[in-house]
This record gives sequence, structure tokens and C-alpha cells, in this order.
Amino acid sequence: MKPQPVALKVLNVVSVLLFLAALGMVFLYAPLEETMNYVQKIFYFHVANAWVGMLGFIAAAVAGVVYLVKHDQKWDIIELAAVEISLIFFITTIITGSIWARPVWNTWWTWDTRLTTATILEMIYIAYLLLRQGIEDPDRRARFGAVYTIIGAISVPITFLSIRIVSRTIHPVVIGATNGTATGSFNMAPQMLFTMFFALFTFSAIFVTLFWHRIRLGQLAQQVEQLKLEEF
Amino acid sequence: MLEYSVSIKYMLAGYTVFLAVPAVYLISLVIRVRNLKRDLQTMKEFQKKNPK
Amino acid sequence: MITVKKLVKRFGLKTVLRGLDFEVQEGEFVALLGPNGAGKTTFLRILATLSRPSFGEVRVAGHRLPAEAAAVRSNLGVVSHLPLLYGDLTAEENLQFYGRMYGVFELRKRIDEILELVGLTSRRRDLVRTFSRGMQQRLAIGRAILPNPEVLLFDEPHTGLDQDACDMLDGLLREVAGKGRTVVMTSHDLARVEDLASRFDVLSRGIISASSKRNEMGKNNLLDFYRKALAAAV
Amino acid sequence: MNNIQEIAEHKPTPGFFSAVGAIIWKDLSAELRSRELLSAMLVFALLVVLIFNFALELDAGTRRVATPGILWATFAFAGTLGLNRSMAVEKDRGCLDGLLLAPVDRSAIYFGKTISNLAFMLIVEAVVLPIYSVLYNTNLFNPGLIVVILLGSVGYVAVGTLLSSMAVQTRTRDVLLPILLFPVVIPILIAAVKASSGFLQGLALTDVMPYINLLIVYDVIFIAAAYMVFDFVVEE
Repeated sequence: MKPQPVALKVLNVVSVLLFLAALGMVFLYAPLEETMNYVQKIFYFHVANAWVGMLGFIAAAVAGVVYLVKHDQKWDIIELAAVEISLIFFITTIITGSIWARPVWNTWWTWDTRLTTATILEMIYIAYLLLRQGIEDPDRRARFGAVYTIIGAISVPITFLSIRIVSRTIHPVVIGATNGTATGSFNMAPQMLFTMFFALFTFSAIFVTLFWHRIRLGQLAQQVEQLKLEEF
Repeated sequence: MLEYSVSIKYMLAGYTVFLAVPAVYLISLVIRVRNLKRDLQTMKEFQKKNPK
Repeated sequence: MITVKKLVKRFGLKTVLRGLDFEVQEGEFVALLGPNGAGKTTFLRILATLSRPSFGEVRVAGHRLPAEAAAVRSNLGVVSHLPLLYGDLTAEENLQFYGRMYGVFELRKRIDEILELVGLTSRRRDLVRTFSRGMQQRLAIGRAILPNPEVLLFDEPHTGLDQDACDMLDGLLREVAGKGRTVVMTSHDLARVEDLASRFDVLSRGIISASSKRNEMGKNNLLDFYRKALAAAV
Repeated sequence: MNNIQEIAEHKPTPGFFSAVGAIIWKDLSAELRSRELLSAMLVFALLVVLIFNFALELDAGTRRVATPGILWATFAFAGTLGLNRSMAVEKDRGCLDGLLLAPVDRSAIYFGKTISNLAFMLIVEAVVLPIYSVLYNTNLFNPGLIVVILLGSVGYVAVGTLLSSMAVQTRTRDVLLPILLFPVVIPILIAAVKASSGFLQGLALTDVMPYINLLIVYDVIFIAAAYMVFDFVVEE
């Protein structure tokens, strides 16, 4: 494999520095919220993780469509990378949301719209990985993977919509109008807002870096698979 | 209002997860890359020994 | 009737066909020989419109693939080692179904003809599930020629048949090939194809490595020819 | 036999609907004879109902609340059985290749299989409903409920046929279908359960309409999506 390009090396360093800075901002700069105090700090990284999960979700769907149009293995590698990253960051989002919910909502789990949708998305991605595992022919694996990502990408928004129609959420709506019935919502001080945006920016950079590394891993795996196919 | 002592425990638990999950993922990436490189190396040596 | 130029087929990164050239005149019966895994089935699947070429030009019966696949399909009969028949339908119903899928004219009359030809008239109302392997394969040939195609593709049609069934099948293959149809048949069994085909091509390492007409080759030289072709390809 | 050249000049190709019709005719007549798929689906569906009976201890009170959920879980489970079987039949003797070799549009194959599968699903539902009514002394003959079952089954089968034609081409084909299918049909299950219970409890139509609309939206979107991607599932 080719050595890491300079841009990637720079991104590595930048990501780590940004991550440390974001941690510093969360603990040292952002003010303590009045009712929830410390546990509210989970919110910054929680939102940022969800954001990365969303980015991965969108990237996977786009890569799936492009693969079906172009039939180029490159897009299959990108799609798989995006799915994996989305899977990891949504898991973190769900777990930390659960940790936050325990003291604030007084329960580890609730069948809230976002929570349930994120969990179903995780199930779709796990099914995606199982599907890929069951196929040897790389072409067919890529085709089926792309088709299933697209079907998943269409169904997830509908799932979100249907759960929302069924149940009134208690999940706080942070951006936009405050929902009166939501438990755990709070007024954002300017420093809090700034911290949140900084975390979002940081995790976007982390997303790009990880994505890039994961794509390189995919290329390496492809190289190895090719050699195996040629030899045996 | 939440008790500080309770709240801080949950916060620490949360940030442990924020650090641990990506850390585990990073380690898995490193291990996978290393294994693949080793595979690649073995196969290239195999090819050298058994040229077609 | 069939023209293939610089055909490349890749599965993912594995290249199976590497710039294959192939040409069949109308009425020829070409036996495509080669070791297992040489890409015979892959090549036939491309001709049969079931698999897309990665690169290269493929023309069957005057139509380009994969762009004009639909036009090719209506003029194509395929027999593979699987019968492509439904076990829970009778012989007649199977033909009826495929006849409707091809839009065959005067289907009833055509089905009677076909069943007569493949010698299954007396079993027409029996379930295909109850048929022997050889009978299934005969019916499969009937299914393939149902729309009266100009081009026939046989992919290892003798697989899993005993000696008698093979002989019977050969007679039938000769019969259906003899109507001015163009035939390409894959096989790894030289003895089987020796008397059937009018031309022998060897597919090895993803290309046609040798080709010889039967009347240019002299009797009993097929094995020699085949060995030389494989040796030359390495 | 006639001279080939003569006929070859004007090769007929069947129309879209006649190809769809041929596939449905083929599936139904094969099933009418063997009854393998329907009997398996029916027995399984009744077993699921029985299991729910013991698992939930269905007294009159719980029954009223739980009936729509039990019905839809039963349909979903029995449905995967049928979808798997219906596609396995095509794969076993290479018949899928036979279908693909025919000079018809690939979407004709998709719609043919989808409509056959829908027919199997509706037959099972038509048997399960009266049996459930008798067993639990609940009246399920409600025109609204029948519309919901129809809409829900259409969406379920539209996605299910696409995914089962994928699952059948994998190494792990028997176990994969429910794993692939269930997470993407959750909107159907949510909306169908809500709409069914709305009708059974005699809610006003305006209260049930959002769920009906959701089902219609799902059906339309997924039939269109499956229509567009089916080629990629069957063609190499």
C-alpha cells in the first residue's frame, strides 16, 4: 500500500488536536447548566456523534447510487466505509443518549422517535454486513450491498416519520422552537452554542479522517482479495 | 435539579463511552491493516517462490 | 452469426476473459473446449445475455450486447446442465409457460410438435419432478427450441446423464442443430463432442487459444489438437 | 418444422402484461398442485397465533389491545416463509435463468413474482382471520381492516420480493431474508397495527387516515424503488 499522503497525515494531527480542544471546551469553557449540571455536558459530543452518523448514512446512500450507475468497485469500498463509520458513531450516540436519559428522564431506554429510528438504522446496517458476508463474488456483493443501502436509505426517513406520527416525542428539540413538553431541554447560553458548533466541526474533521483511513483499508483488502483470486 | 455527585458520575460514564468506542474502532482499524499487510507480504513471497 | 471482439469479463478484480475473439458463421456447430474454470460457462452466459461484458464487442444474430439484449433473447435457445424447468408443472405446462414468455404463435400446435420431437408425448401430463434426468434434459432442449431460435447455446448438456441418456441426447442435439441453426456448445468431454461439432475451439486462460474445423483435422486427432492448444496457451 | 429463416424475420415478443400473467399463472398452478408453500405458511401462521395465546395469556381485555399486533406479527413471520420458498423454487432448477432468458422486461418478472407472492399472502390472511375470529370470539370482519391488510400486504410483498430474490442468491439464503426484510418494513408494521386497531376500536375515519396515508405512501415509494433496482439484483 502506498504510504499515507501528506494531507492525510495533516488530518491525523488536526483531528487529534481538535478532539483535545473540543474536550477542553466542553469541560473548561462551556458553563454548567442549571438543572442538569454536569450530565448536560454529554450533549455536546452526543450531538456531534449523531452528526457523524448522519454524514455516514448520507455518504453510504450516495455511494450506493453511484455504484449502481458506474459499476466501479471504488464506490463499493466507499459505501462499506461509510456504513461502518455510521454504525460505530450511531452506537456511541445511542449508548451515551441512554446514559444521559437515566438521570434526566429517569429511564435508560424509551421508545422515542430518534432513539428508535437510530436503533433500526443500526439493525439495517448489521443486516447489510451480514448480507455482504454471505456473498463471495465481489461484483454481486457490491451490487446487492448498493441495492440494500438504497432500500435502507429510503425506509429510514419513513420509519422516522411513522414513529413520529404514532408517538409524541419527549426528546428535547435543541435547535429551533423549544418544545414545551420535552423533558431535559434547556436554554443555550452563547458559550454552550459555540461549544456545540465547535464539537460539530471537530467531529466533521474526525469523520473525514476516519473515512479516508477506512477507504484505504478497503483498498488494501481489495488488493489482497485480488491476489487470492489470482493464485487460488 | 440533579445532585452534583450523581450528575458527574453519569457525565464521566458518557465521556468514557465517547473515548472508548472510537478507540476500540481505531484499534480494530490498525489491526486489520496490519493483518492485511501481512497477508499481502506472504502472498507476494509466495508468488516469487512459485512464478507462473 | 456470432461475432466477439476483444471481450473482457471481470468479476470484481478477477479477470476471467482477457480480450477474447470469437466468430461463428451461420449454421456452424462449434464445440468450446477447455479445462474447468477456463471461463467457458462465463463466456456462454455472456452470449446468453445473462452476464454483461466488462469491455469489448459482442454481436449475436446481428444485435449488439448488452444494449440489444431483448432482441437477442427472442432468437436464442439455451440448454444448461440445470434443466430450467418447474418440477411442479407437467411437461406440457412447462412448455406452455415458456411459450407465453416468448410470445410463440400457435402455441398448442408448436407444443405438440416439440413433445413429439423430444419423445415425451406420452408423458406430457406428468409432473417434471417425476422425470428422469435424461427426460428432463430432453424436455429442456424442447424448451430451448420452442420459439424456433436461430442460435442455440449448450452449456455442458451431458452433465449427470448416463451413457444411454447421453446417446439419446446426442441424437436430439444433432436433430435440432441440423435445421440451419448456429450452435455453440461447451464441454470438457472430448469423446462426446467429437462426432457432433463441425468446429472445435479451445478456451484457455481467458482467450480462444486454438481453433480448427473438423474437416481440416483428420480423424481421431482431436485429443492431440486439444493437448497442443492447452500447452501453447501456457 | 418450418424453415427457420422465414420465421426469424419477425420474431414475436410477448407484451408486458402477458408475461406478468404467464408468471402468475405458472406460480398459481404449480402451487395449486403441490400446495407446499401455502400449507407451510398456514400451519406456521396458526402456530404463531397459538404461541401468542400462551405467551400473552390472552384474556378478553388484553385481546382487544393485542389483536392487531398479533395479526401483523403472524403475517410478517408467515410471509417470510412464503417469500423464501417462492424464490427458492426459481433458484433450484435454474429457473431464474430461464425467466431472464425470455425476451421480456425484467420488471415483468418482478411484478409477476410480486403479484404471485401477494396472492399467497392474501390467501393465508383470508384463512387466518376467520380462524382467529372463532378462536378468540372477536369479530374481525371489518371493511376498514380488510383495506389495511391489503395495503400492508402490498408494501410488505413489494419489498419482500426484491429482498428475497437477493437473499436466495447468497450462501446464507435461508436465514438472511427476515434479517434483511424486518428492519425495512417497520413503517408498514407500525402503520398497519395502528390503523387496524383504530378500525377494530371503531375510531373515526379521520383518526385512522394518517396511518392509511402512510401505508399508501410506503407502497408507492417502495414499488417504484424496487422497480428501479430489480435489474441490478438479477443481472450480472
